[in-house]
Amino acid sequence: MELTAGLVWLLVASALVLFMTPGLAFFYGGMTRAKAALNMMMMSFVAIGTVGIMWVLWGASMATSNEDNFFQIFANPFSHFGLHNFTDPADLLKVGYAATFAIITVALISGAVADRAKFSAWTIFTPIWATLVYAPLAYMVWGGGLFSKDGWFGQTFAPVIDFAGGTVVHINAGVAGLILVLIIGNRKGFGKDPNHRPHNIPFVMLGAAILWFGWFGFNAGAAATVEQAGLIWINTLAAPAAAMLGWLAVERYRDGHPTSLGAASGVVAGLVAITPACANVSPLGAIALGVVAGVASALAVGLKFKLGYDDSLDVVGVHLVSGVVGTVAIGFLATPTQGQAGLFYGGGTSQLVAQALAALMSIIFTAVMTAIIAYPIHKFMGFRVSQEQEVVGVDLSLHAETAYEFGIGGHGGSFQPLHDLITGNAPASSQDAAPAAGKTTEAATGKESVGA
Amino acid sequence: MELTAGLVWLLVASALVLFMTPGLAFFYGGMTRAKAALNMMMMSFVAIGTVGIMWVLWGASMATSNEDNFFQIFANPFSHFGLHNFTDPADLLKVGYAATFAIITVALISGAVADRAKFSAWTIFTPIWATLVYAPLAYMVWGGGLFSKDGWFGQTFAPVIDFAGGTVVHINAGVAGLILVLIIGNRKGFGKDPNHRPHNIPFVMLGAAILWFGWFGFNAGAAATVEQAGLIWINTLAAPAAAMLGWLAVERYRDGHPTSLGAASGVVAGLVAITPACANVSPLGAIALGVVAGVASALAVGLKFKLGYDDSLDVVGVHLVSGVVGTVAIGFLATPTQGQAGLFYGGGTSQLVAQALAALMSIIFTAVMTAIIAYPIHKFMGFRVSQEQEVVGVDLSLHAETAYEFGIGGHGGSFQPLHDLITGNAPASSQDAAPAAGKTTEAATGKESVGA
Amino acid sequence: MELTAGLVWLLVASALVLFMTPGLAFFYGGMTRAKAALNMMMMSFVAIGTVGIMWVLWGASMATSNEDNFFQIFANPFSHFGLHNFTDPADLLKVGYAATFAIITVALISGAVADRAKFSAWTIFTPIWATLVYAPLAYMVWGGGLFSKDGWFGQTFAPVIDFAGGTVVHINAGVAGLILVLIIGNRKGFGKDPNHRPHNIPFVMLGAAILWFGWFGFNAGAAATVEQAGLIWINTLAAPAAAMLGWLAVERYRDGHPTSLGAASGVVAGLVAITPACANVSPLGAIALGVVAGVASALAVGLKFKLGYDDSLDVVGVHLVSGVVGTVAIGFLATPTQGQAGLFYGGGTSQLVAQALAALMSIIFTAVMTAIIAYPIHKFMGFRVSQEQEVVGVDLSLHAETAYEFGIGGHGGSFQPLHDLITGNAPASSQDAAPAAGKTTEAATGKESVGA
Amino acid sequence: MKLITAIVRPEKLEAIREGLEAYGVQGLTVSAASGYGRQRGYTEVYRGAEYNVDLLPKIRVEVLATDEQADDILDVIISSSNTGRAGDGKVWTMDVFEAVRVRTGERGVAAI
Amino acid sequence: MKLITAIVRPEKLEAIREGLEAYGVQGLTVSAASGYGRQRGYTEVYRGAEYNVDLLPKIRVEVLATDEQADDILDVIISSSNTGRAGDGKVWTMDVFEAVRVRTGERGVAAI
Amino acid sequence: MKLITAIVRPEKLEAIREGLEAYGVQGLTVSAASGYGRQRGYTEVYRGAEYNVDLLPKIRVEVLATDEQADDILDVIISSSNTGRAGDGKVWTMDVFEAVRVRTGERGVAAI
Ligand SMILES: Nc1ncnc2c1ncn2[C@@H]1O[C@H](COP(=O)(O)OP(=O)(O)O)[C@@H](O)[C@H]1O
Ligand SMILES: Nc1ncnc2c1ncn2[C@@H]1O[C@H](COP(=O)(O)OP(=O)(O)O)[C@@H](O)[C@H]1O
Ligand SMILES: Nc1ncnc2c1ncn2[C@@H]1O[C@H](COP(=O)(O)OP(=O)(O)O)[C@@H](O)[C@H]1O
Repeated sequence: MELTAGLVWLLVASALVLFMTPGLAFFYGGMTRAKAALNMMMMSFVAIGTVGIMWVLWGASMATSNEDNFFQIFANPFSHFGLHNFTDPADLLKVGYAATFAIITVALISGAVADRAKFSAWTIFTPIWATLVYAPLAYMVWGGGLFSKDGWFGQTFAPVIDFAGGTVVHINAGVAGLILVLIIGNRKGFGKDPNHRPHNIPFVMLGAAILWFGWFGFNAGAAATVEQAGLIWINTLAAPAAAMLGWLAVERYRDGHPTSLGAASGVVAGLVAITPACANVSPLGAIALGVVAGVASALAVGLKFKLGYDDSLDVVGVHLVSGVVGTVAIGFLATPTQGQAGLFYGGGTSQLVAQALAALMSIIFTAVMTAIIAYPIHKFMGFRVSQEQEVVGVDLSLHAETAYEFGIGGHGGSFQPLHDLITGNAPASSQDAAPAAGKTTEAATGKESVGA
Repeated sequence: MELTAGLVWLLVASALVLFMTPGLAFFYGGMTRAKAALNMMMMSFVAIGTVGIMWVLWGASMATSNEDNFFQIFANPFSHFGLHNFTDPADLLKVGYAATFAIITVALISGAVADRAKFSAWTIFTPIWATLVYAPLAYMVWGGGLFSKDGWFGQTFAPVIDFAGGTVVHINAGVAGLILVLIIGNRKGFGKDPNHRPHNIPFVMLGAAILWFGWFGFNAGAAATVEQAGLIWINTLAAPAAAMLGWLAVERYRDGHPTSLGAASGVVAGLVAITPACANVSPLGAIALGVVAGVASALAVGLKFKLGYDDSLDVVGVHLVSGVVGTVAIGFLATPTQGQAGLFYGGGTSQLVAQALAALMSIIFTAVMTAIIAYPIHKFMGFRVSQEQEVVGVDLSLHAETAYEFGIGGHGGSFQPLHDLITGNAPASSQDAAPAAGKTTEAATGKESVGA
Repeated sequence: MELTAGLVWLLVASALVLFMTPGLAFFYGGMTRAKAALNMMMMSFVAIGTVGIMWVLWGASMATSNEDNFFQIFANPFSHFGLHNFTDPADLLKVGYAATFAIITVALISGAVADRAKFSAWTIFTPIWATLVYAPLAYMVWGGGLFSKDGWFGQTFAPVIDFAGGTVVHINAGVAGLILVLIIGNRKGFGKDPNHRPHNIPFVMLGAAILWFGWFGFNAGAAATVEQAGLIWINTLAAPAAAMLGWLAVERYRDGHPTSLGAASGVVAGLVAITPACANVSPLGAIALGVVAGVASALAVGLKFKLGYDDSLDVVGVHLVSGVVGTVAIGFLATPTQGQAGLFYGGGTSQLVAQALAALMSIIFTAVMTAIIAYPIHKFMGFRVSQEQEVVGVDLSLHAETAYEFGIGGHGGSFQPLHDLITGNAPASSQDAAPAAGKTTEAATGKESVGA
Repeated sequence: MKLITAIVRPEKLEAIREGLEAYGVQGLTVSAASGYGRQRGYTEVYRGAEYNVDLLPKIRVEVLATDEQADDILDVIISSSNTGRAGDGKVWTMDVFEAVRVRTGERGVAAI
Repeated sequence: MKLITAIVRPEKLEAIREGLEAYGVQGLTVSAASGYGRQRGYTEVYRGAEYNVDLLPKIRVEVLATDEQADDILDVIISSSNTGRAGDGKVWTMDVFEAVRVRTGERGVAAI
Repeated sequence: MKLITAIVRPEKLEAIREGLEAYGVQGLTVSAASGYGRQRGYTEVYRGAEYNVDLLPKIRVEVLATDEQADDILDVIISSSNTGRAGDGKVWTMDVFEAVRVRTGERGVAAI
C-alpha cells in the first residue's frame, strides 16, 4: 500500500514523540545537581531501551483491541507477540506510535526519585510497570477496554475523553511517582540543602523546547481530519503559551521574580493540561485551560515542602495536577462540535462525572499497582542508593562518570590503562603487540596520576 | 476533510518553525555572558507566550486578507477574533503556521538589547509591536495588502517577491533592534569589556543547528508544488553552506582564524538572505547569494563598534544586512521560470526597483512605528535595568536565578524554607502538619547556610 | 506537480538527516576535551559547507544513474552540473536527500582525528574525499553501478542489500577514519592522559538523541510502501534499544558500572547496524541484530589501546564494526518477504557471500582511495597541528576561541578594540566619527586588560 | 594576627560556618581545591577505559583572626569538620604581618 | 619578602592591574574565591523555593614583593579596589621565607 | 614547619606529583589560578572583535613540610616544572605557626 498523507504524518509524529524522551532527559537532567545529572538522564534513556523492547515483544499486543481480553483490562499479550500476525498495512506504524507513548510515560516517573534511585532497580521496574500499569490503562482508555465506548464504564457513564493521554500518561506517571517517593523516601537534606537546586537551567529550557516540539506529534499524531489537526495544532500552541504566562504571573506576584525555570515549567504544565482536551476545546478554551493549569501547577509545586514528600522534580505538581486539571476541564469546556459537549456548552454534567470518575479510578488503579510492583523491589533488592553514594553523587557511584570536566577546576585523576582487561589479555603479552600498546602498558605503574 | 499531503507538510512545517524560537534562544543565549544567559533565553520564550496568545486573539485576524481592511495596511482585528468564523478547513493550520512567523520575528529583536533590557518592559513591548508592526507588514506583503499584487505598490511598481520573509521578518526585526538600541543605549563597557564575549559557543552552534533545521519549514512550508519544494529545499541547503564558507573566508583572511562563532553566524546570514529568494533563484544563484551574504554580514558586524551603537548580538549586521541583500538580490537573480525575471535573466529593472523600494519602505515603516511604541515604554516604565543590576547580572537581578551551578566553584547559598509563604500558612502552624514539614521549618533558623 | 505523501515524507526526511550532522557535532564534541570541543564541532559544520556545495555542483551528478558512467564506478560529474538538466519534478528533492547522506558520512570520519587535525587540511580533504570516495561508492551501491542489480557484482553474486548505507556510509567512514589515524598519528599522551576523557557527557547524549531522531529519516526516507515504512520505523526503534541494553550489559559485567556514555554509544552502534538491514529484517531480527552490535562495539572500542592506533572517538569501533555486523547479518537474517532471503530463512548462502564480499571490497576501495587523498595532503600541507598547538588546545590555536567562559574561574583577557581594522579605517579618523566610537578607540591603550 | 587555612571536605562547609558564627567570627573566605593524601580515590570509566581519580574535591576555608582567637578558631574548625576517616584534611595557621579592611582602610586587628 | 593577598570584588581586577602596572609590578596571580562577611547576599528562587545566597563571588589577588615595596603595593590595591560599601574585602601581608623563579632558579628578591 | 606554594604550568602537575611521591611526600593540595607575568598571552576573536588574553591558566600546588624537608621539596618542584621559558612560574615558602590533621587532631610535625 502506498504512503498516504495521514500515515506520513503518523510516521513523522512517531519520530517526534520518541524525541520527547531525550528532551525529558534534559528537562529533568538540568534540574538536578551536577553530580546526579547523568543518572537522571540515564533513567529516561534506559526506559527507551527496556520499554521499547518490551513493547515490541508483548506490550503492543496487550494494548491492542481484539476479542481476547481480560475483563476489559488488557488484551492477550501473546496474540501479536514480537509483532507478528498483524494484517493491516498500517499496524506497525501504529505500534511504533504507541510505543513512544509507553516510553515517555515511564520516563516521566523518574523525576520523582531524582538523585537517589538505584539504577539497577529502575531498569527492572520500568518494563514491569509498563506491562502491568501502562499497557492496561492504555487498553482501557484507547484500546477498546473499560473506559472506551464499548467498555462497562463507557456504557454506564460516558466514554472518557482523553485524546492524547491525560489519564493514561500524565495522571498515571504522576501517581506512580508519588508512590515511588513514599516507598523509597526523601533525599538527604530535602528542603534544606541548597545544592538541590537546578544545576543547568539552559538544559531545562532545551528539554522544554524539545518537549513542546515533539508534543505536536503527541497531540496531533492521531488527528483524523484537517479540521481536527488544525485545531489540535493551535491548542497545542495556545495552552502552553497561556500556562507559561500564568506561571510567570504567579511568580511575579508571589516571589517578586518571574523565572526561566518557571517559564519552562509553565510550558510543560500547559502541555499536560491540553493533552486530553486538545481535540475537544476551542482555542479560547485552550487559553483558559492553559492559564488555569499554569497557575495551579505553580501553586502546587510548593505543596511537597508542606506535606513532606520529596517529589524531587515535581512530577506530582506538574503532571498529576495539570493532568487532572485537563481531564476534568473537558467536562466543562468540551465543545459540541467534537462529540459530547461539556457543562459550559450545554452538555450537562454527564461528561464531567465521567471525566472525574475516570481520573479517580486511574489514580487508584495506578497507586495500588505501582505499590505492588515497587515495594517488593525495594524490599528485596533495594530501590535506593546508600547515603554515602548519595553524598558522593549517583553519577560517580552508580555510573563511574561525571557529567562535566571543564579543566583543572573540575575533577581529575590518573589514567589507568586497564584496557588489557577489556580484551582479556595479560599486560605482559600485550606489551609485545605493538609499540603504542607497549607505551600504554608502561603507564600502568600508577605514577601518571594528574588532574585537579 | 481528510489530511492531504500539502497540509501534512504544513503541519510539520509549523512545528519546525515553532522549534526555531527556542533555537534562537540558544543561538543568542550562548552569545551573552553567563550572568545574562537566562534572561536572553527568556526574551525568546516569553515572546512565544505573548505573541502566541495575541495571534490567536486578534493577530491572525489582522494579517488575513478580507474585504474589511485599513488602507491596505491591516485587516480587521475583530472579524476572526479568537479564531472564530473561519470557514476553510485548512484555515487553522495556516493560522498556526503564521503564528510561528510572528513569534520568531519578535524574538529576533531581543538580540540587540542583550544584558540590559528590563524583562517587564519587554513583555509589554512584544505583543504591542507584533500588533502594530509585524501584523501590518505581514498583511501588506502576504495578506493581500499594499505590496501584494492587489495593492497600490504592487500595481504601481511590481508585486514584491518575498517568499518567506526577507522584509516581513528579517529587515523588520533588524530595524526594530536598531531603534531599540538607540532608545535604551549601550551596555556598560560596550566595546571595552572582555566579559561581553560569548559564554557558551556550543549553545550558539546548537541554536544555529536548530534554526537551520526549522528553516526548511520556514522556507518550504508554503511550497505549492513538488518542483518548488525541491528547489526551496536545495536552496535552503546551498545558501547557508556557501555563506558559512564566505564568512569563514573573511575571518581567515582578515583575522587569521576561521571561528566556530563565525561558522554559526554565516549559516544564519545565509539563511536570512535566501529567505525571500528561496523559490525564485536557481541553486547556483543560491550559492552566489550565500557567499555575498556571508561576506557582507561578516564585514557588517564590525560596524557597530565604528558607529557606536551596541547592537549586542548583531541583529543589524546579520538580519538587516543579509535581509536587504536577499531582498534586493531577487531583482538580479530571479529566474524566469518562477514568475518575474531578474535583471541578470533579462527581466529588466522593474523587479529590482520594486524590491529596493519595498525594502526601503519597510525600513521606514518599522523604524517609525518601533520608536512610537518603545519610546513611551522607556519613558514611563523604563526599558533598561539599573547599572547595578547590570553589574550583578540580569539573571540574578531580574529572575533571581543563575544559569549554572557546577559545584563548589559556583555560587552557593543557604536554603531558606520560605515554602510556607507559598501556601500562605504561618510557619508555626505548618510545624504541626507533618514531621517532614516540621523538619523543613526547623531549617528556617538561617543557620544552615552553605555553598561557595 | 502537486505534493504527494511520499514526497512530503522525503522532504521531512531530508531535513531530519541534515539535522543529524550537527547532532554528530555534539555527539563528538562532548567526547573531546573542553579545549578541543569547538574544533571537533567545526569539523562537522564545515563538512556541511564543503560537501553541501560540492554536491550541488557535481556530486549529485556523479552519484546519479545515467548512461554515461565510468566502469560502473561513477557517473558523469558534468551531466547535471549545478543541478541543471533534471527532468523529473521530484529530482531536486532526491538530490537534497542524497546530499545529507554525503555530508554526514564525511563528518563521521572526523571523530578519528579529534584534538589534532589541522582545520585547513580538513577543509580541503572533505570535498575531495566526498568526490573520489563517497560519490563513487554511492553510485556503485545505489546509483545503478557495480554492486547494484545491473552491475557486474550484482549479476555475478547478488545485488548487495544496503538499504540506507551500511557500506556506503558506515563502513566507508570507519575505514577512512582508520586510514587518517594511521597517516597523521596518535594524540600526544594517547592511552595515558586522563584529560582525554569526555568533557561534557550531556552533549554526547544530546547528540545521540538528535542522531536517533534524524535516523528515522535516514532509514525510512526512501521507504516505498506503508508496510516498509512501518517495518523500518519499528526496526529503527528496536535495534538501538537492544544495542543500548547490550552495551550496558557488557559494561555492567566487565567494568561493574553501566555508563551513560555507554548508553549513548550503544544507541549509535545499534543504529549503524540496522542501517543496511532496516527494510529486510523482522522486528525480532532487529532486536537480535541490535544486541549483537551493541556487544560487538562495546568490546571493539577497547581494541585501539591494544593495537596502538588512536581512533580517538571510536569511528572504527562503532561505525566500522557495527557497519560490518549489520551488512553481514543481512546474509543470515533477511526475511523472504522483502526479496532475497537470508541463510536463517532458507535463502542459502548466496546473499551472505554477496554481503561479505561487498563489505570487503568497500573496505579495500575506501582504504586505498583515502590513503591516496590524505597522504599528499599530510605530506605537503600537514594534516596535524604542532605539539604546542595540541597542548594549548586546537580551539585556541586554530580558531582563537574557547568553548566556555563561565566567569572568573575561566579564561579572561583584555578587549582590544581592533574593530577599526575590520573596516580598514585608522583609529585616529574613527575617533571623530561618533562619541561612542571615540570611547571605543580610547580603550586601545592596552590598559584595560582584565579577566582570570 | 593569624591566618587560619583549612583544607576540608566540601560537605563540611555548612557545619564550619555554623560553628564559627556561634563563636563570633564575622567573615571568612572559601575557595575550591583538590587534594591528594591518604584518602583513596575512585574510578571513572569511559568506553571501557578506566581512570583512577585520586585528586579529590576539597574546600579551602580561610579566616583572619587575632592571635588570641586563633587557637579557639582552629578548634572550632577541627571539631566541626572531623569525621575520623581519611580525607578529613589539614588546618594550619600562619602569622599575618598586616591586614587592612578595604572599605575603610582600617589596619591591624581593627580590620578583622 | 612579603606576600600580599587581597580578597576583593571581581569587577575591580582591571583597576588593580592597571594600578599595579603603573607602580611597576611585573606579575601577579589571580584566583576565584567566595566570601562571607558584612555584605548582604541575594535571593534565588527555584519553583517557589527560595535560596539565600550569602557567599558572594570574590577574587583573590596575590603579589610577591620586596619588604620595601610591600606597603606601597598594599596602598595601590586598596585605593584601586575601594568603593566604600560592605563587601569591598580584605587585604593582608605575610612574610615569605624564600621565593624562586622556576624558569631560572633565581632565589630571593631576584626571583620577584 | 613550612608551607610551600608553587604557581606553575597546569601540564606540570603530573611531573610534580611523581617527583614529590618519589621524594616521599604524602599529600598535597592543588587549586586553579591564573597568572600574569612575563609570558605573553594569546588572542581570541569573536565576530571580528579581538580579545587579548594575558591572564594565563596556572595551577597552585601547596605542600606542608617540616623545616628540614622544605628546601628539598622546593628543589623537587622546581626541577620537575622547569621548562626554561617565560611562564614557568614562581615558588615560595612561608613559615607555618601550627598545623593540625583534622582526622586525628595531631598537631605540629606529626600532622604533616
Ligand atoms: N602535606 C600536605 N600538604 C598540603 N596539603 C595536604 C598535605 N597532606 C594532606 N593535604 C591535604 O589534606 C587532604 C586530606 O589528606 P589525607 O591524607 O586524606 O588526610 P589524613 O592526613 O587525615 O589521612 C588532602 O586531600 C590534601 O588536600
Ligand atoms: N575574618 C575574615 N577572614 C577571611 N576573610 C574575610 C574575613 N572577613 C571578611 N573576609 C572576606 O572579605 C570579604 C568582604 O567582607 P565584608 O565583611 O563584606 O567587608 P567589610 O569587612 O569591609 O564590611 C568577604 O566576602 C570575605 O571574603
Ligand atoms: N610578583 C608576583 N607575584 C605573584 N605571582 C607572580 C608574580 N610574578 C609572577 N607570578 C606568577 O608566576 C607566573 C609566571 O610568571 P612569568 O613572569 O611568566 O615567569 P618568569 O618570571 O619566570 O618569566 C605568572 O603567570 C604569575 O601567576
